[in-house]
Amino acid sequence: MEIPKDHLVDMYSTMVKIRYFEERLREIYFADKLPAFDIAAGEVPGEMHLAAGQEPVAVGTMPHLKAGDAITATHRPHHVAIAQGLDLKRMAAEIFGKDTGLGHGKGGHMHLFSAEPNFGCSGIIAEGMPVAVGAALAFKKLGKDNVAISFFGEGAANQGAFHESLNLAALWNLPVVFICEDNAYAISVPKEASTAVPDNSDRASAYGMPGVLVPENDPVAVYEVVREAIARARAGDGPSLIEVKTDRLWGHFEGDADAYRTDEFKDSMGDRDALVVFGDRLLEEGVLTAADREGITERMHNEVDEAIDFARNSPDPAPEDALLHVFA
Amino acid sequence: MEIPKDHLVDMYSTMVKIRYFEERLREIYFADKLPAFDIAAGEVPGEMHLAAGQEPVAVGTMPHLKAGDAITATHRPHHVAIAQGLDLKRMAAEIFGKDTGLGHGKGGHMHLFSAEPNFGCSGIIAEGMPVAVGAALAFKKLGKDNVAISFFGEGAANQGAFHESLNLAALWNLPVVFICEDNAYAISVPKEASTAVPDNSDRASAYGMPGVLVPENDPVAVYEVVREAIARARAGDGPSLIEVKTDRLWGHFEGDADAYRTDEFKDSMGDRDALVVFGDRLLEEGVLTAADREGITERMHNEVDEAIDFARNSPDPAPEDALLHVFA
Amino acid sequence: MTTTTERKLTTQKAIAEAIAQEMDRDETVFALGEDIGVYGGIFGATEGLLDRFGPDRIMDTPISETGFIGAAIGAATNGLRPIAELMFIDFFGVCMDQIYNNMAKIHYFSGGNIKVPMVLMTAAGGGYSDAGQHSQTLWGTFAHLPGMKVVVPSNPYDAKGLMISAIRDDNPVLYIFHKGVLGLGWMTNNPRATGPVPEEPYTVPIGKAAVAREGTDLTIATISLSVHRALDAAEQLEADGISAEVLDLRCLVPLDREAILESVRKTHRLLVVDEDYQSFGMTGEVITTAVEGAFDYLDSPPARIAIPDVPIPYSRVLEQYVLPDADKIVAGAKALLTT
Amino acid sequence: MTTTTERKLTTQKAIAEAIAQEMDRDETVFALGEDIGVYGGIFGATEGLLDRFGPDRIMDTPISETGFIGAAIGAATNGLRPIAELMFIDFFGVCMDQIYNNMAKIHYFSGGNIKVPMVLMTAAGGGYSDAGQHSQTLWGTFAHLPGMKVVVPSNPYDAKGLMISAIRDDNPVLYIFHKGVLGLGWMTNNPRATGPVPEEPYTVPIGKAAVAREGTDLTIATISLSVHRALDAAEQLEADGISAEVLDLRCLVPLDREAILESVRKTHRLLVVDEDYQSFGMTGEVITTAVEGAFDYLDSPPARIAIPDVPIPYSRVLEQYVLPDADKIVAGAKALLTT
Ligand SMILES: Cc1ncc(C[n+]2csc(CCOP(=O)(O)OP(=O)(O)O)c2C)c(N)n1
Ligand SMILES: Cc1ncc(C[n+]2csc(CCOP(=O)(O)OP(=O)(O)O)c2C)c(N)n1
Ligand SMILES: [Mg+2]
Ligand SMILES: [Mg+2]
Repeated sequence: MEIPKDHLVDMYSTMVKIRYFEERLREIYFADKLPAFDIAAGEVPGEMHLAAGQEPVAVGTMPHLKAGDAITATHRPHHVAIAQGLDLKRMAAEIFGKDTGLGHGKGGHMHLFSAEPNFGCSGIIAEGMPVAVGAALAFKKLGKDNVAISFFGEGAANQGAFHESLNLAALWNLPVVFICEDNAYAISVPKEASTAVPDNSDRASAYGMPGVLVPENDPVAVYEVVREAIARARAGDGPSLIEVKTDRLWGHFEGDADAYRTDEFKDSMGDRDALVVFGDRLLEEGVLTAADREGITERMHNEVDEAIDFARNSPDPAPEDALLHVFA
Repeated sequence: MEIPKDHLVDMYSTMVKIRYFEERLREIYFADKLPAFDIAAGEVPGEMHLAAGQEPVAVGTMPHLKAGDAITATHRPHHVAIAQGLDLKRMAAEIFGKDTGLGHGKGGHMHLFSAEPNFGCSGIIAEGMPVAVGAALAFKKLGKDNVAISFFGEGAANQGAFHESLNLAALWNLPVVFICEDNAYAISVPKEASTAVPDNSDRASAYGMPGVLVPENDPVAVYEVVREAIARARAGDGPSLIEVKTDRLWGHFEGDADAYRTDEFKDSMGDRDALVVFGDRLLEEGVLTAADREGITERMHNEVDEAIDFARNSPDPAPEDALLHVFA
Repeated sequence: MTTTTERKLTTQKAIAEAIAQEMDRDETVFALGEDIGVYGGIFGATEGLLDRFGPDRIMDTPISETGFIGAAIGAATNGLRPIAELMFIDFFGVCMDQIYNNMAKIHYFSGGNIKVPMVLMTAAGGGYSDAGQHSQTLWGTFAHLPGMKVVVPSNPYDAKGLMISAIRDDNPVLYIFHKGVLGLGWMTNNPRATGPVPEEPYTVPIGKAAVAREGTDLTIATISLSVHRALDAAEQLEADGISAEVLDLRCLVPLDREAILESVRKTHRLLVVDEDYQSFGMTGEVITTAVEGAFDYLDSPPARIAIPDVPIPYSRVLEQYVLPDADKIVAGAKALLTT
Repeated sequence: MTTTTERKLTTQKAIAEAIAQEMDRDETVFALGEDIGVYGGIFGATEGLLDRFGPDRIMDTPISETGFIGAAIGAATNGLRPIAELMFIDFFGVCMDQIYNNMAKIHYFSGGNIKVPMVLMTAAGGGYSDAGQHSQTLWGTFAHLPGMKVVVPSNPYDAKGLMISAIRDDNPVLYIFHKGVLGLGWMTNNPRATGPVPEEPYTVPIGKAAVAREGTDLTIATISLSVHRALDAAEQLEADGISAEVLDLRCLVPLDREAILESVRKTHRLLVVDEDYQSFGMTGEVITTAVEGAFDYLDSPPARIAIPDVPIPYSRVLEQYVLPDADKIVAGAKALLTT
């Protein structure tokens, strides 16, 4: 593959960072909720949607982004946010509900917002799709060559906002790339029980835009397809729809018994863990030495540990600050 | 064409009835609103969306319907309602806001409801589409071989409900026929300014259902395509999407200056008026004699005149009846 | 009764039992919604029902709320009695047209000729750091719009009886369960979420409030989880020699205005507690009801405790600051008695 | 001023002028919505603007309210100041998630780091037999949900000044114009819909009520077209020797509670008039505000006149029965003064 080495290394490093960040969160999330799981308890309460296994779609997009490019992500936003380069400390602090968080603790893990990098996410399915269209509209009106990337799950592709957003983006020829993370499930509902066609990428024809399927959960495959789509968008040639088959290794949210997926299925995902597969491949292909790989792992883990320490050691917001920020 | 003669005659007769009904309404609507047009004044106040020119899509569907089949129509419902055979007197009375109306005057012309014939319409774009899906779901669960027909305008095809409804109907393999009345405009917005693809029928592929375009505003062409789709649905083979190119001869609503459409365009529609064209064709082809045609016209006009007299002579509801019927 | 009422259930199990018994009784009853099948509903309202009734009557749906709630309307007007689940009430914005403009108005527009017998059930409420799009109650929003009944049980007994009433009602009924009253194993333990529930089917009338605790010094009118908060507060107040009557409104539409007036005429003081946003909502309506019907009985201006018109924040300290709780109610009650 | 204020405009033309002047002043202001281009907006809010500013700044949209309102949010968080038009407020149900869960909450969720400077303008109200999906006011629904300002002008002067304030505001502002105050040529003539409007740009502060008519015997607090109804009623009442003060709330969020209390403390009597549904809405909030802040000043229980919790019926006789009007206000005022 003729991909710059630094891109390969960055993608792998970021995958390591994302995975370790989520592993740490997961461990902390459960630590003080067990034995009798209480969703309201502990350092990190509330719903927690982790993206372990879905790193490729995020890191394969990252190398093609430039300053000002907008991303709207979903209720499962960490992998994308980290790939785009959000301040890991302030992101972690927000997830811990601290005053040093991106939203001073008001938003939490489903509501991470940042001006630069230009990132937003949401707890409502497909809510970010029209917002990405609007960001792209602003770029066009302001004569910027930025693009907007809308990430959404395969379950979101049956929400009306999907249809309205793709039609508007195509109609107005806007620089948007719609990236569907197809992890085959919407909570417990498998794609075949929710979607009348096998591949959402085929729905692009309903809007006269290109639709491309990325059949493997591989950063390089994502990299190549997204490069195309972003180049197209930056050149003023309009939006694209991409669907990436990926794996959600863990439950829908932490605490999910995940009984709706068979052990076979879950094991098979484990066996093909993109993080391991991609790391091994970079070794085989000589992109990385074993030492490089260890070095990366150590650096990434340190960065994550620092961010989490920062979050833990940050102060809570003052209770009465709840009344602030309703209006500017 | 091998279409039973009675079907041809019924379709033509119904077209005459619809057109005359709307001409009478139009005349009455304006009568006491001019010279200074006041939408609140007169025997028939409020918005009035007439369908003159769109009769073919309604009458071409009618011959294939049987008792119990459900129709959901739009804010422009008269042609479809008359074709399905709603009680013309009670329908007219509702439009006149009388106590003898289908809804005792509570609904008005955008909110005509009937249990048998099974008809409903709505003032909200695409609102009836999921309702048709639900009617079809009920038919399937109850083991009836009825079908549900959802009429909607080309402008409605960009509303999220369109997407969700077609996906559900296909996913659940329901007996629904979605019929798009493409009159090229949504109020003042031409289709090319609202829709990223030329033909909505092509959007059927996004749901794995058949999509058929009826390129002419011709009852016979509609008849043949809808026959197929309804047969398919009754046989349990699932939904279809049909788009019919049709003409809205008058303004979006009565009182619309219609300045957004060129005189050429409006004249060309007049020249190809489907009512005249179809009548002449039935003469040429010997299906009707000139005498038959006059007889039909007279009968239909009488029926309409009686319905409108009934409406006019009916009593207003008692004012305090406004408080009734919130709950059963 | 005495024997059967010994049986205790959580509110969640009481709801699932009510649905199951009605589905047994009436073939035309079915349920549809996201994750109501193999998952049993995110909050367990359909737990075990897929195994019992199969996928034709317990239907998982795509994430298409406008589509499947609209479809429930069409099914309801065509001979069935659907129970549609909107997973969180916070999601109403993607499907509100079908709910308030269609489901709630067809009967009126048709002059009574078309009935829409359906239940729309949904989860509400916060207190577990689920942030501003998963913690709202929003019942005031629905109660403001005519054409649907709005039912909000606070305990297992009412939950079962009101669900059976809702399913048998020929009108659209919005059935709202607060996550905090369900007795879910993965939420903070709430003893008041478990209680006696008769095994046989029974109904609780829609539109009747209940006196959850008798008192003489003031009336605390509230609903759902805040009834529990008010009962906790009433116990603390009793220790201080204050006798608080706790009125569980149970339904917002129809609102049992007589019960409010009766209690206020007795206690002469009114504190309204709500977990919904304060302004333009339930607290104002209940206070206005008291003022309209019992003005001369009021010894002090009615007071209210509700969410102070801010979105629900994520961080625990922030969320707890805006939520009603027993301490705030105790303080509010004491302030009311000293004015 | 004196010279310029001689110029009279209809409310509709005042709104269009305000938008035009702000678009001249600020390149980042643009408008999008259905039929706002060549048609000029169904109610004329963008009349003539397509010719002046072209299709890039006056954008017709498909019938995709979730899409284009959501797009306005994204444009607002990326350097522009959009004005989105929702043709009728009755249509909010197809796009409410973007409005109340997204537009209204991003600033809060972001802890103040992301601003959403946009105006959502929409037409409301009935009285011309447009039936139950085209005649609602629904402002109470929006005022209940935190994060958006809610502006509802009653006259041309306020309409222009409030629109300019709304466009310059860094927060999302819902700007609601009642069709009956616009002075449209195709609606029943309303003399109060035309009035003096300065040519130069000016602002009217958001969140300040105005005394539309001074009085001493009772306060009639209301908004939008009902201000006209109240002023008509006040004239009739004056003939009967009753001096009514008419308070035009002008905005529901922020609500000018001080102005309500000030007037009630003066008149000791309060009648609230609203064209929205009565229960769980504006009337309850305004009455509760008075009770909370001026209880001891009230000589009689505050009263209210609003839509009696039914959908808006089509037939003229039915609709007129449920709408507030001058006669009902006169009767309500007299009843209030004799209790
Ligand atoms: C409008 C709306 N409906 C339902 C939900 C509840 N919900 C949260 S995540 C989820 C599943 C989403 O599936 P998908 O889009 O495939 O994303 P994934 O969770 O698989 O990453 C659902 C139904 C929601 N948040 N918003
Ligand atoms: C959700 C919604 N948005 C906007 C409107 C206002 N509106 C009424 S009719 C109409 C145009 C509809 O166009 P189309 O679907 O093509 O039907 P046609 O009027 O051409 O028959 C619009 C925008 C509405 N009624 N509902
Ligand atoms: Mg998924
Ligand atoms: Mg059209």
